[in-house]
Amino acid sequence: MAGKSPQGKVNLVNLTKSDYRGAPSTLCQGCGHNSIASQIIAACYEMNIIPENVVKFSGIGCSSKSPTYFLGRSFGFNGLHGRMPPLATGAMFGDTSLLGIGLSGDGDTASIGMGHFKHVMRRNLPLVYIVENNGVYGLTKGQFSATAEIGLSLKKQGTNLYMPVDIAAEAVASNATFVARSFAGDPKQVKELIKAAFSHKGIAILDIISPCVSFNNREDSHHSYKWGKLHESALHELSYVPPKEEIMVEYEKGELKDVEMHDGSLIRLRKLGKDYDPTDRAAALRALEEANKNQELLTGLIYIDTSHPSLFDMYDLPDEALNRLTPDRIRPTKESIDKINALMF
Amino acid sequence: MAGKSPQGKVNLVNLTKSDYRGAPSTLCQGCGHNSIASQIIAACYEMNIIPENVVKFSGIGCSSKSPTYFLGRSFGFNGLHGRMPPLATGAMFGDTSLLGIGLSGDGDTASIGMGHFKHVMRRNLPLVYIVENNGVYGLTKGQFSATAEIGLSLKKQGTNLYMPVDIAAEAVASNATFVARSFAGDPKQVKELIKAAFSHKGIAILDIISPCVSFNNREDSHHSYKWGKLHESALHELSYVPPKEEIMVEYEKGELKDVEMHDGSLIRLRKLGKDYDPTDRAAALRALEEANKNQELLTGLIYIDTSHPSLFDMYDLPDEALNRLTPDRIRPTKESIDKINALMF
Amino acid sequence: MNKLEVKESDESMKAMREIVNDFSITVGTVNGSGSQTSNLTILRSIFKMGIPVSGKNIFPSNIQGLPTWYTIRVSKDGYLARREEHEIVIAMNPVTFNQDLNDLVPGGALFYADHIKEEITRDDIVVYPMPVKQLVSEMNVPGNLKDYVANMVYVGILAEMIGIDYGKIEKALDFHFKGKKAPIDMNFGTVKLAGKWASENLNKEDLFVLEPMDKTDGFIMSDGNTSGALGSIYGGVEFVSWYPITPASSLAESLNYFLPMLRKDPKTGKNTFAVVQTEDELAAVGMAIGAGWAGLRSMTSTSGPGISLMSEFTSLAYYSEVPLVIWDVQRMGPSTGLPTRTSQGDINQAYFLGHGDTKHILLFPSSIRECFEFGWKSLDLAEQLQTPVFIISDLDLGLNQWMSEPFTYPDTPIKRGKVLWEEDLEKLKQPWGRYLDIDGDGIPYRTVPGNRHPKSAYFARGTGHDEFANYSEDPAVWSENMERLNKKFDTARQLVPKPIVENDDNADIAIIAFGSTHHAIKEAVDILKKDGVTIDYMRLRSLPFTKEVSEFVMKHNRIYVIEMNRDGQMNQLLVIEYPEIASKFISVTHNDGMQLTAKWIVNAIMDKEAK
Amino acid sequence: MNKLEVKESDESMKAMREIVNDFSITVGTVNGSGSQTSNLTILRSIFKMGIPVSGKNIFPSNIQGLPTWYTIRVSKDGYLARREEHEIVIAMNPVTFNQDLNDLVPGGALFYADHIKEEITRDDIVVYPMPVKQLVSEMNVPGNLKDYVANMVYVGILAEMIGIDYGKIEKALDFHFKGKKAPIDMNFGTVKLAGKWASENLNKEDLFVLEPMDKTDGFIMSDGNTSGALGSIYGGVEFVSWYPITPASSLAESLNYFLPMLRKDPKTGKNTFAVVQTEDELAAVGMAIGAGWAGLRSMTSTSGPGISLMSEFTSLAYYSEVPLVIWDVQRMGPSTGLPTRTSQGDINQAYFLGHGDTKHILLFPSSIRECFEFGWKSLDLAEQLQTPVFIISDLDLGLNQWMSEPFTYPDTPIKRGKVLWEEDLEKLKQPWGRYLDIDGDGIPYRTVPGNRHPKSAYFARGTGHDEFANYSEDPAVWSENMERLNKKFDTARQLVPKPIVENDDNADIAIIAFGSTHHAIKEAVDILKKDGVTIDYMRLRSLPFTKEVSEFVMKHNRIYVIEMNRDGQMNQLLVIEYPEIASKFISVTHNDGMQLTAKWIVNAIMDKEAK
Ligand SMILES: Cc1ncc(C[n+]2csc(CCOP(=O)(O)OP(=O)(O)O)c2C)c(N)n1
Ligand SMILES: Cc1ncc(C[n+]2csc(CCOP(=O)(O)OP(=O)(O)O)c2C)c(N)n1
Ligand code: SF4
Ligand code: SF4
Ligand SMILES: [Mg+2]
Ligand SMILES: [Mg+2]
Repeated sequence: MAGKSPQGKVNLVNLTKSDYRGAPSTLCQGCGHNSIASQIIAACYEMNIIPENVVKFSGIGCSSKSPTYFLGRSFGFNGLHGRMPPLATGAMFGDTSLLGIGLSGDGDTASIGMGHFKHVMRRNLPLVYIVENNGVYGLTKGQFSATAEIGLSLKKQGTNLYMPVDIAAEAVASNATFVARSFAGDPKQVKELIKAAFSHKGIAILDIISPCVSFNNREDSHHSYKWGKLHESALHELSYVPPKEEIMVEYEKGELKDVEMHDGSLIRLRKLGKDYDPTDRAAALRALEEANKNQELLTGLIYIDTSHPSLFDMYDLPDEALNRLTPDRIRPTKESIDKINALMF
Repeated sequence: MAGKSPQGKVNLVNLTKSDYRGAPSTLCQGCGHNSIASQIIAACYEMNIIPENVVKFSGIGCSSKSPTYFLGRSFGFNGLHGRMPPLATGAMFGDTSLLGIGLSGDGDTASIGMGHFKHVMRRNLPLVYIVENNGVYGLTKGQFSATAEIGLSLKKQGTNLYMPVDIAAEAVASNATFVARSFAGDPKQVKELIKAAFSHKGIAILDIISPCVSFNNREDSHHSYKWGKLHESALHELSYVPPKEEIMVEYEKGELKDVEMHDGSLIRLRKLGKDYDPTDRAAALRALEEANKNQELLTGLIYIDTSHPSLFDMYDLPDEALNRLTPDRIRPTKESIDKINALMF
Repeated sequence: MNKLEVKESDESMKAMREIVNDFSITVGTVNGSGSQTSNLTILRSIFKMGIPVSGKNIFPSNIQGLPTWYTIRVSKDGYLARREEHEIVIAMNPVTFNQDLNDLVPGGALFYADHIKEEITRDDIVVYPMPVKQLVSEMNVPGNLKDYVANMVYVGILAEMIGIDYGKIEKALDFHFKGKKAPIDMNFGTVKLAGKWASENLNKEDLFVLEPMDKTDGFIMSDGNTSGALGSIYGGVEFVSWYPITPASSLAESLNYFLPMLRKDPKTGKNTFAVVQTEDELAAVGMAIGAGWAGLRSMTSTSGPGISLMSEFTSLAYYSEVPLVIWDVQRMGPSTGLPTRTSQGDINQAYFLGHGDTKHILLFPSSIRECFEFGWKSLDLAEQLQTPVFIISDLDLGLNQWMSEPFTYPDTPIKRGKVLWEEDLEKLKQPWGRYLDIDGDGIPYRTVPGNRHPKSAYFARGTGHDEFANYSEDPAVWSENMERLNKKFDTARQLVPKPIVENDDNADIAIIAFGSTHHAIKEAVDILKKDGVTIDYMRLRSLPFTKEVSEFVMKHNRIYVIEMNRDGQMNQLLVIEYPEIASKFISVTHNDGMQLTAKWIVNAIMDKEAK
Repeated sequence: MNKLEVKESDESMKAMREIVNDFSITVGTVNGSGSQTSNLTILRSIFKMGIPVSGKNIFPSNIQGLPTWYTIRVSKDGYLARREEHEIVIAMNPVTFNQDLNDLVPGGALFYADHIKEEITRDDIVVYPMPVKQLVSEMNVPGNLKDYVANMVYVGILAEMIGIDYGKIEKALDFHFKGKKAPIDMNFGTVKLAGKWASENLNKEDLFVLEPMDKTDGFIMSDGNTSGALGSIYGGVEFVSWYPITPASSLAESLNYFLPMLRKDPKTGKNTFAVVQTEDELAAVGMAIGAGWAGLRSMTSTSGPGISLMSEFTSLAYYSEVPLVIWDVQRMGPSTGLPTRTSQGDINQAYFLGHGDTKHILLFPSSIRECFEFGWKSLDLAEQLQTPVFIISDLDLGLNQWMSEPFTYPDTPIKRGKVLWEEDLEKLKQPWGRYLDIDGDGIPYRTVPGNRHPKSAYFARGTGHDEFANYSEDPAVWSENMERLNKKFDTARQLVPKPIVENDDNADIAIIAFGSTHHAIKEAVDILKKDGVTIDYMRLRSLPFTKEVSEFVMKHNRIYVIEMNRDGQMNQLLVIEYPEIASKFISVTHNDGMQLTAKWIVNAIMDKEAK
């Protein structure tokens, strides 16, 4: 029976977890990116996503390599450094029924790709946009990225002089409709956030601190496992509830907050400390600002707006995939040419 | 006597206002950019700045042309579309005693130049960075820029689908150390802010709504003169007080707030409505967020941090201009070469 | 008023010396003053009189207030190129008055707004002052429209003096204002008023007259950007990403205008297209590549600076074999250059675009019809060859109004190249590899996202990959793949538009040219022939060169390669392609931002032949 | 253990057949395992024994866990190029064991870690198993260092078997660990232990031995990126902006390392430099241009993808005449390509970089010393010519260790070109114009910001400008300025490094090459000579071509242009430059990411000559 080993257990679409895997990872052992890849696999498996319905995009970097290591049955495009968003934007128009995952690094997104990162949010492209944020350029051997904290010293690189980019704050400031932060050392939260992001109809920015064990894992570095473990401050305990699933657990009144997603699923937030309302943009910005001041790694669903139309809502496209339209539907009729000629002067 | 006509009156460095002018403008009559250029001229004149001590930079656009039309005795570089910040960053290292003005448009800064805009703020380059924000691409004849409000309809362009970039909010989110917004229709405020910006030791972002009379001045457009006039909501009345100037006017207690600048000058903020503390970043973000919600054009000094080191503070450079160092100071000694060779294996 | 020095007293004598339907009219004005409507009205009415005509706009890089010229060439023989001579000048701009005056040929006619108080220093021309302000004040127009209407004054006076048909003017205005009565009436009223004034107050002293012909019957008039946009629409373009830049913007803007008109899905009424204005050219080409990869017919349009920015992405498309079309409406470079002046200076950049070894397919339209034709053919080619295809247009072709035979409906069905869908994969006997060259033509088979077949997916990348799209750093795999791309480029030689031998007199010497210069060259060839110099002429239409090019170059002894740039870029590519006969090629270049003229070409060739 | 098929019983016979100081050692391992230290130790100790040696790293594009090879060539004759033959293989990676085994020449020696349990399928080699784990366990090392120390085992065993001097090993370790006792002791301890084990347990059965020489006396060893950085520092570089990219990063990182050591202001002790790591390559080149414009000696370094992104800005610098130096450490393209493999594929891109008509100055260093020399000379050239200067290096030159004569101090003073300061302007008789060609060499005079003279300021722009830097759209002004830039390019022919005729036998045939391939070509020329084929050889060092190039090409009948790319890019530029003799050039290309070998070149030429 397929259900015997956990590996072999099938989900509702009759796939085992290994149907969601990719090629063996060539990243370093212990790299945060590997652990995120596992959670992508787990999330897709648990959500019963059909891999052929997913399409993957990435820039260049260790992080951007990782789409090779999950969902081997999905199309993918490992593009150019910093330019995943435009590649994804164009491609997603091909068949808007596909689910898109964009994978990027902090260098990829916050340095060379900053402009595209900002603009893909303006357009609200439905895309699970994951930034595997390690404060360095892994693949080019450890230079500071734009998210490195000011004053960080690395062996070969000296001391970082410039102020860090806060990817989550940038996303909120730029009207992203789903912004979360998490930590590769908190796999459960990562997984639940990925599920929630898949249900979001618009851009979902996931800023995931993902330690680089080769170049930036010193205890005092803000992107290390140790620092993350010690300083993580979750806004809430977060779980994703698929559409129409009965929940049995009982909670105290006021302790829970549900965000209803477009597809009927819920993001269930269980209060941890003080109240936090992820639909209040100003509050989100304040929370991030305060966390930075207090040297906390704030994680959870930071901001969400489920009402803004997605990019594809703005274009009046047929239900059928554009890339399947037959020639007769994309070439105007022979008669029309005379009308056009008549317009020419 | 030079003082006779207002044109001919000399300032403390013995220059008349016309010493601060540039070539005649070739922008459209009534263009907001022209009025900003006048205020730059007035500010420099009133601050007794020597034009040879200023250096101007711009990208490409109507806005970016305007440095030709002021400070004709200053060096200037009209660079590439979107790439004023790197050009300015490199050039300012040449002689760090110069005052820099960077002029850009909303297309230049918020579209193609978004990445550089973000990164020049991270570095806190001492530069008066003015964005002449009209919601359109003037020079290419009126396409939407990234700051155009969602839903804006323009004759040839149809309707803008995407969410606007709020330049001031972006600046605050990215740790800019001086962020202001103003309106070309409010020349006094523009002028005082420019003066304050010149005194700031770091990046000073001035997001100035500057109507494009040719392509985006319809009453209901958020970048028109009319809309600006009707919706401007100043945070405070703002005046720049040069170092060591006695102020005679008396104010109620609590009505005034002074921000002391590095050079001893003050930015004097007179309360207009509620209290506003421009040194509180979270408050700044909230104010901007609320203003956007309420369709207000919030103007004034939005955020300031006078303590962060400037880019040049981070590099341990000689007082003398780097570009004047004689060859013996930039070529290592003859002896040193043997030491170097000894290091090679 | 000055008089012509040589003047016939006898009316019939004069009629004999009349110059009919063969002269140029230049209007000197300031931009942003609305003169464009007036100029187009003149152009259109002459066209509607059946007389071949073309119009060229020489404009500054700003929006309002700087000198602008519009030159209309009337040519009974149908020549469309710019001429260096100005027979009629309409001077509306005090700033350029003297220059405009000096540009006039002896015997030319100067119409000028009489509020310009410059001295007229020539007496070998005919001068017609125009009481523009007075006539405008006689019209009852709102203040904000006065400037616009002022420009209609010269339309009326010119019409009266050279014989433009008022009925055609009305038709032209009707077309321009899309039938809206108020502006038509106001403008036509001004034209008539001014015409009446001229008929009552001016004596025809110059020799230039129009006479109706039937040479424009069935012709259209358009600019290359509009035509290119329409061609793409008939080519089934589905995705367009672009960033504004002069002189390319109007291509995308035309798409925005015509797509909703022509491309609602016949089945569902929905849009079968999407147009995205991007944040920059990097994103523009990136989205187009994404879309092309995902199986959409995709394109972007830009000019030189944008092409520069597209370099890295284009090499990705070349190497990952993604189809897309890139329009380069060339302007003067390097750098921002002269954004409102024409050039053919992006040839080597586009051909070699990208680091490493890259060679791209370039198409060179030289007419309105070819902009249309290459508009759709390029989309076929890109998908057939799975690679970027550039269309190299220029400002002159892209923005100016050219008379042309009408657009013709594509004569071949849409060719989507080697795309495999679910059922194709199902049928396939051998294993499918994304980069496997099964047919020996260097072109592999591809699948696109959305294909749900479990074997369809592959991972595209710009790094080394084997025939099955797996990552590879193997040296042999790399070089074999690069050689296959080379083979594909050779396959392209059979598919790209062949050159056209425009003149074949079995001459010893020949011209090779391409793009918008064609019109001046054709005229020059005719002139040279009249002067006893026979010269053959082949017009290139694409890169890579095809065997027809080889045949042509082998057969001639001296080959003038004429182009609008400094370094003779096409000449360089010919030399690279034909090293054995490299010394046959003689580079002839013109590089000042102004369109080539037949006169310049004739002189250049006569000069070199004399040596 | 397998044995050599032919084996001498007589010791003296064997000694006669010994192969001394002339073989290659390849270590197959996984990256990120610390083997780099071991390999460098072997390299350094052989070097310190006075034997010419070079090392090449063939590594994957990831950080840890994939196969990597390091090849050390020992060459008594001083040849530094890669060889195709591997005489000694040290197999530490089970994954590539079979491949590594097969790569060995007959008679070769295989050292392998004995925990690799693969079958050894050859019997024509000598095999030495190494008990790596056992020996490591005998050493008292902390767990996290075990992997590193494991690699020292093969150093010790190899040392013992081929005769590396232990004293030199200790010196090498001392150098590597900068005198730090603990790691030196630990590593050297392992080496000695392993050596001892070998001496007690292995019989020397192969023929490869080292003998001390004195051929490295006074030589240094370095990589091109370090050398380039040092050269720039001695050239007075003041501003560096860069963005990380393989294989260029270490150039900027070396600047970061050496600048503080060498460039404190003698007067004030402050930094006379600034290095900025930018957000991308667009910013990197933009800052460098800003700095160059402002009178700083400025540079940036990148590789192919970065050059692509620098295109628009570089054309701005060309046209606004801003000095700066751009290092292109080439890797395989197009697109991301093979980032860890070498290439000479960016030649045409760099030469033509930018839209419109652009031609740039390119320098081609081929050695450590030239990286240093061009490092400082390029800064002179850029300022003298007021234009971007590219240094075209490559991964092989930039990253690998090359033996070299030591760096020599610049033999000419710093040349800052035509810069006017306050006092110069004061003295000036005629009016100064930024783009006025006073000297007739196409090079105007410039001022820089910070000059407080009231006449010094000008407004720089990428749009049309006249000789006084005023905005201009005038066609004549444009083309004259472009022609002046062309003249400046001709002036450059006198200033750029001349080619070097490396072999001059008055032969009929010749080789033209450039850059890092020099070493293989030199060796090939020697081999060919021995085989009776005399061939001349000129090494290009720059573009534009100088008159020495013309002389050389005129004098030969068949000229092989050898380069590492697919399309023969330098060959194309030669054909463009010398169309009259274009058919003389024969393009010979190698395009798989591996360095050229003399063997390959000899075969390629013999093949073509046979035809
Ligand atoms: C245009 C360009 N510039 C530079 C590079 C070199 N490069 C490759 S990966 C990388 C940085 C990756 O950093 P990040 O995105 O943070 O990913 P990580 O490796 O840290 O996961 C750089 C600079 C490149 N590939 N392309
Ligand atoms: C790389 C590049 N792309 C496009 C252009 C064309 N272009 C010139 S100005 C401009 C927009 C200017 O808009 P903005 O910055 O808002 O200035 P404004 O004219 O509105 O003041 C564009 C797209 C260019 N010059 N360079
Ligand atoms: S270098 Fe860093 S980011 Fe890259 S794979 Fe290794 S641990 Fe991960
Ligand atoms: S087009 Fe608009 S932005 Fe440009 S000069 Fe005119 S009014 Fe100003
Ligand atoms: Mg990173
Ligand atoms: Mg604008």
